[in-house]
Amino acid sequence: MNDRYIEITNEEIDFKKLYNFCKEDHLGAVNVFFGVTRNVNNAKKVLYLEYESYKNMAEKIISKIIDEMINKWDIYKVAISHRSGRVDIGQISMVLVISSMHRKSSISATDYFIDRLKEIVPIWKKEFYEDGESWLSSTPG
Amino acid sequence: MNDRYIEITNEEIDFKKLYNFCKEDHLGAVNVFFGVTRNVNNAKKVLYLEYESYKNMAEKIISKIIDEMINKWDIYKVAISHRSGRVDIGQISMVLVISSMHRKSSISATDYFIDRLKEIVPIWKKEFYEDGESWLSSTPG
Amino acid sequence: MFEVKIIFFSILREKLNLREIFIECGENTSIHGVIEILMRKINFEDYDLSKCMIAVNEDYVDDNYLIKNGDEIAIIPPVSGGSDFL
Amino acid sequence: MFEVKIIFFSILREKLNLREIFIECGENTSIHGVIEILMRKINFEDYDLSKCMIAVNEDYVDDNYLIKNGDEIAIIPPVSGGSDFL
Repeated sequence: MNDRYIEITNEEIDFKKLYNFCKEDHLGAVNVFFGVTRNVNNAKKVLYLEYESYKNMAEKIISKIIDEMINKWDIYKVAISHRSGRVDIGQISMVLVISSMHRKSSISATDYFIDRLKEIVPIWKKEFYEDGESWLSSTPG
Repeated sequence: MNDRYIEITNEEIDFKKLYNFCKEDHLGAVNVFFGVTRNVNNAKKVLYLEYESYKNMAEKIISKIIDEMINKWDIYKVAISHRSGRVDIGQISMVLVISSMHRKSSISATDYFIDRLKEIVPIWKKEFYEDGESWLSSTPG
Repeated sequence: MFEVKIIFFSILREKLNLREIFIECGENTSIHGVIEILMRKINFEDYDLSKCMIAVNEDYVDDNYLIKNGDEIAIIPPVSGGSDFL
Repeated sequence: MFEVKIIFFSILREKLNLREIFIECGENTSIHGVIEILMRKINFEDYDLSKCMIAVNEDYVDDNYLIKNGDEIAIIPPVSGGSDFL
């Protein structure tokens, strides 16, 4: 499928590669969402975090979500990269790029993707604090 | 005001500068919208385009729109760069970066900004075709 | 009487081949009045000025705004920033 | 009778100190049946398995799915990708 690029990676995310994958000369809109590792969560100082994933399944489920998006909106290409392993504070943990003719579709689809990511994509986050660590559970929001 | 960066520029837009302005270690979400020059509009082949702006006023009105956004959503920083002068096909004509704790606010505010941009910011686009040229008027959508 | 500067942009600037002009007007002239003076001075052909917004000193004003000495009046045709991505 | 592999992730993997196990089960065993076998074999302490989703061969299935020889069953605790940005 030439309309999507999906990766779960241990390396720093290469935004430019994702952008270039999605950009086409007949498209006017490219929306990019960056998820960034925060230094605080629930009023606790976070030192770094680790993502664990069920890699093959995560990629497969992300592809299904993209199918859902393409059914709902007139979007053109989607590129998504999500980190696994250790991610330091301020580093990018996820990049989602969606291109479309009209900006409403790529913006709405971005929102939808993240909702679905938090529901069904088998990726888990563990936060490390000065005094311990904990597995997170997606909270509604 | 340290919460916003606004420019109308004749130079290529420096995305990294805008991203770095908005990113903070306590924020989890950065949404970026790229407007890209399309090679076709209304079924006509576009060779390149030119933006004209009432520069000082455009920057002032953009700042007012950002005030509106900050009143409506819990967003943290906003950086916007819009091209003026000639822009070639496939080049970036606008970049809007919004950072927030939660992604819903930066995504909604992105959509809102573009609606308002197309209503009241004094920037005009002229398209150049093989057989002529024409000033555009924002169409609803 | 005083002089105010009026500036034109984009399609109007090109159509009129005019970037700015100065017109004279009296105290208590409204934007509405300025537009009337302008239409007597300049041939706008088929261009419908009523679809333009008016800004004074870089802020939008309505037709009742009373101009003051030194005001910079801009005629703002329908804008089209962002029309690449609708 | 055949063997199926069951894999664990994140909080469960750490709690059980177990990445995967193999269990034996008969023809026509449902996911529901597999979970019952699992709970007899393993002490999940206070962990409430019912909040997990179940995947077979990398697709979510419901409790009535009948497992086949060679199936890879994954126990999926509530996911938390994207919880950085809520």
